[in-house]
Amino acid sequence: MSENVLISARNVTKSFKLPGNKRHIAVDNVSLEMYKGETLALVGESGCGKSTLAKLLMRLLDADSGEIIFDGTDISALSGRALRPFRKRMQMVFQDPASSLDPRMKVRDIIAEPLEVWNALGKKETDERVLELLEMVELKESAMYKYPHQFSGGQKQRIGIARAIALNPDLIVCDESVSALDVSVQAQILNLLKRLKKDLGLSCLFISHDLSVVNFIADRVCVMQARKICEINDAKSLYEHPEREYTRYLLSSIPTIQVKNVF
Amino acid sequence: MKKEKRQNAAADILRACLKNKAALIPGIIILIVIALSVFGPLLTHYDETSQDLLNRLMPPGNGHIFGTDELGRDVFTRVLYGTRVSLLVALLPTALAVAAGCAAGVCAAEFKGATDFIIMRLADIMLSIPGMLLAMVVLYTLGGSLTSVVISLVLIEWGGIAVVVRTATLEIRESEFVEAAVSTGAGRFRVMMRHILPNLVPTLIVLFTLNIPSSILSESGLSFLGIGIQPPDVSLGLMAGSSRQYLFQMPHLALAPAGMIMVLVLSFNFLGDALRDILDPGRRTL
Amino acid sequence: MSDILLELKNLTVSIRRDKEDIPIVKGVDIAIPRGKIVGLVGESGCGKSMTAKSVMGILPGAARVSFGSILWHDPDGTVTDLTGLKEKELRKMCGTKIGMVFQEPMTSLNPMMRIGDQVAEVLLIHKLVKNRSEARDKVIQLLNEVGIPEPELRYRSYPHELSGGMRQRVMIAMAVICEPKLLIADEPTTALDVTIEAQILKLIRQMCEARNMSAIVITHNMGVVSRLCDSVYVMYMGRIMERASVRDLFSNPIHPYTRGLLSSIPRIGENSEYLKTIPGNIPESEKETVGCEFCLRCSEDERRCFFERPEETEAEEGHFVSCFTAGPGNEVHHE
Amino acid sequence: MKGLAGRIIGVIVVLIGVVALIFVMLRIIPGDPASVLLNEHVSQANIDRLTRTMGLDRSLPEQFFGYLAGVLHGDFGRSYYIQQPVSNLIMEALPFTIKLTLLSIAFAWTFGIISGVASAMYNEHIIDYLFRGAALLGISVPVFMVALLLQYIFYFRLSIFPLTYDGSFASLILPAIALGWNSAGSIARLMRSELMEELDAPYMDTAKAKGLSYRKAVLVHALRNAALPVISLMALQLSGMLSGAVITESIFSIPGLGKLALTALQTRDMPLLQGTVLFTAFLIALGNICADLINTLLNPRLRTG
Repeated sequence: MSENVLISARNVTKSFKLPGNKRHIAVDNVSLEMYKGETLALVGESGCGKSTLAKLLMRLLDADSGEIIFDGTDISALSGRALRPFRKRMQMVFQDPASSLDPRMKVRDIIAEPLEVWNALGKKETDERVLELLEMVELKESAMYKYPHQFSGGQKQRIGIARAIALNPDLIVCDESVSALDVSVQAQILNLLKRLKKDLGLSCLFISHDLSVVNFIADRVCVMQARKICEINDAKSLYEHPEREYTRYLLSSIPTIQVKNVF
Repeated sequence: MKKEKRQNAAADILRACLKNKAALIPGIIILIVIALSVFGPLLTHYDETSQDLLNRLMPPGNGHIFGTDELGRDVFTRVLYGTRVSLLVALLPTALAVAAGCAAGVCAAEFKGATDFIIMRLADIMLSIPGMLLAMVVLYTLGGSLTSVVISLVLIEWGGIAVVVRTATLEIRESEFVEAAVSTGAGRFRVMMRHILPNLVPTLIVLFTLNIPSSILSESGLSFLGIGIQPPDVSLGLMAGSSRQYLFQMPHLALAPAGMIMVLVLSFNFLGDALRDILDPGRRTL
Repeated sequence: MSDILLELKNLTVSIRRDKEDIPIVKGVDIAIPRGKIVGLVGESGCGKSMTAKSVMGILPGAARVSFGSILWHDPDGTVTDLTGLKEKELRKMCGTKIGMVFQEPMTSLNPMMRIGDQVAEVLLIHKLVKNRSEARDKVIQLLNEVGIPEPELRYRSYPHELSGGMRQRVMIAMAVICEPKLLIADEPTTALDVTIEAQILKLIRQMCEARNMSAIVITHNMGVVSRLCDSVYVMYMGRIMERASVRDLFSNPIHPYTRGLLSSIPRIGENSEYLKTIPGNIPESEKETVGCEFCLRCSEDERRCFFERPEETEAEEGHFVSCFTAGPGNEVHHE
Repeated sequence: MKGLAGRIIGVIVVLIGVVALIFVMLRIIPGDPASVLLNEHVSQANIDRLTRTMGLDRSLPEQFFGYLAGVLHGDFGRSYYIQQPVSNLIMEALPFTIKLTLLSIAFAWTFGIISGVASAMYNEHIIDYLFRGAALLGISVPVFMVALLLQYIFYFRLSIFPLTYDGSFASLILPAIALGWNSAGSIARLMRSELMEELDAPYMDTAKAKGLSYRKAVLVHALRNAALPVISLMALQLSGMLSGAVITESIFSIPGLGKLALTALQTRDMPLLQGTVLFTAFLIALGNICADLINTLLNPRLRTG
């Protein structure tokens, strides 16, 4: 089983300093395993620590204690240069498509940035790769030389996804990546993510507060409550037989469309 | 690639300025003033320092557009030459102060810790001395001259600029697109060159334009008091100061140079405001 | 006494931009029956918020009602057009007869004022109490009613000291303290977590029932409509596409947009490989279209939609649709 | 109030920095101060004697700590030129500067706030353009130009106010206006932009939905929120005012701190210049602490957080 584990957290704790020498614990002694090729969803209400946990896994934040193990290597102690090869293998899609794209860069440069960072390709090959990526996220070729503000929210998120898959990572982390989008656009992006995941064999850590969205995309679901993991299970079992009181409460709160529909 | 991108950004800003009347009009006025002061000698057949004691304190007219001063020098010519000094004082120390403030602010935000603490306390120290008095300390040590005025203006201004640049840098560093760049593996240097500096440019342009007026005003104040630029160098403030005693007989002697200062400062303030509106990323609609 | 409380007739709201009037709400007809909760759903930019704000006369700077009327029916039969009221009269109406709850409870409350004072202010403006202490008693009683624990203590709190859910309860208290006949709720739960959302929806429902108050609920969330509303209007690019009772709309959506929207929502207990989506993006073009606003993204293959705008037709009893495919002669079909 | 203690310590650190900075800057002068002070025909023995009495024969750090210790006891040294303790001279000059500054602050606040609020409330209306133009003019006019114009109009043409300071209240009015002019402009501009921002805030919709009229909503709700940054600016402006006071006091012959500093510079009186600059820095620090205090009192988020 363990060679199947892509990334895992062991007893990870993270706290932030507050003004006046107080500390706010954001993630409290959490352990979690994520398998290769699966989509694992982290769900919970705001402030439950799901985003912090994801950033800890990606080493965008440093944990106070505990270990992060990526593909058999403990990366929690690595820093700077030693960490870089792992950065290449994990990429992130952010919540707000508007603020996660540099407003002063053209789409071509945004998507090419990871390629340039890794000196992967020459200029011509980079352009070709960017075109290929644009096609994968269903954007037109003409998008290359435009600025982010010339796109709608959904299109910006596609650009963000193209950047994330540019280096063929093993893992992409989607931090509330569809929650800022309108329903009709959200559905398009969800479909795109699901398709890319299948085509590219990605593992995906999907963070969301929306249990219906999670139900659509996730293989396994991890419910977080108050900085800790409350319940973790296969999506199907979790939705049909929630074990914990809190999970049941969360599920019952979703404003579902109650009339049986006919499609 | 990089060069082409930067040119385009500059062209975008320029195009927006040309479309915006609030930026265009003061811009044109400033260009006219610059042209006047550069080509000044061609417009008048007087010399800025040659005295004509027979024709002292002449009223405007008779070949002297603004009349003559207490030593019979042509006031119009002297205003043109004084404007040169004002423009020099507007641009040079402000540019130096923006460069120094930008370097200090970015360093403070980037290195944090002790560097941040020291730079910011230094800025605090500068900011807690009134500009005029700080300049007087410099002038005490170095004596009144153009050079010492430039040095004091840089000292007065860099601190405030550093504080603004530091805040702006921290804000950009916190933004998601920088986080995105870091998560792709981009190093510190790349983040700085590709993301932080380009996004600082609008802030710097606005800081530059809005600090020019205070430079002009400070220089003119110092020279007015007779402790800034010294004769025989010409300065608008100096002219206003030395003709103060003739205020009631010949008000235009003091008011002509003062009016020129006002036109310059007003134009730069207008331009700065317009640029801030154009460049404000929040409202940016290029 | 008519059973309609508020009626929007051919309401058109335009924004002035670059010396041109761009319509964002295009001839909308909405009727709100007494004691009922009406939902107004649509995606961002469809004009649903503007519709609500035009009722309160709080449209943002460049926007204004350019056409149509907003009719208020008093129980005694008098009808007032709110668009024709003077600012002062409209303000009197707001607060006393119409209350409003906004999306973002943090910024919608004044951060510099104690929440109790903010609620009491409504009573004081409309001179419904004799003095401050009477206002205070009333406020505390109401804070208790909307489910704020220790209301005496909370009266003196500032907005930032409360949680999001509590703030929204304060907003609701503020909206209903003058016993208005109509509550306008603009995305009341969008900024809240699901569990809090469920509580707030329940509270709004209770408030409406207890006071025989009508409500317009503006939301993008079909689930909220389904939980809270009696009838629903679906809006797209400034126009009403479909209106029906909640039960009819969800059991038999007719307009291609409504159907597309509903199939875009992932649901629990229904595992399809991919979601059925509406192709394309919400167009940003501000040009007035000749045909149906939805024609570019529509799944139906109808040529005349591009040249002609469909009239609203009654597809079933009480179920109105603006689409050629839903005309009386057309078979309503689901794929 | 723990934050305040921290602030005060910070201010003290900065003030010590100011002492050090001024001390060093005044001593990197070419040539030694004693010989600069006395003229060239004085014997070396006299120079040496003066050097000793001024303590200039000691090493620079020694001099610095000696001076710092003196400053902490309120001793700023002796003036070379006027031959009196610097602290006495400052205390004599201080009341004049305080009177002048307070009066011009009152002027600047009144005009700045009124015109800022008016131009925000009547945005894009003719009133707005008028006030905005006036404010821009306010920050663009050199202090001395305002002063000279005021003298020309109100003394020479209209003979309403005296030309220079004669101890009377009336003679302070022109200088106060000249000095407050710039600040009034920048307060008006900031007031307007802050208020405009607040007018778009969602709570303004709430206020109107409650039934408040536009005017009341602005004055009751928005103004409260827009006030905080404006108060912070006012403290910053104290620095600008003390700068302007040098010019104003010189034009109107007011024997205040600015005039004292100018005299010190013109007579090359190092201890006096040093003392005056330090003292103004101290005044500014005091102003900043006051502004912080007011902000803390007014802002509920700072008060409880």
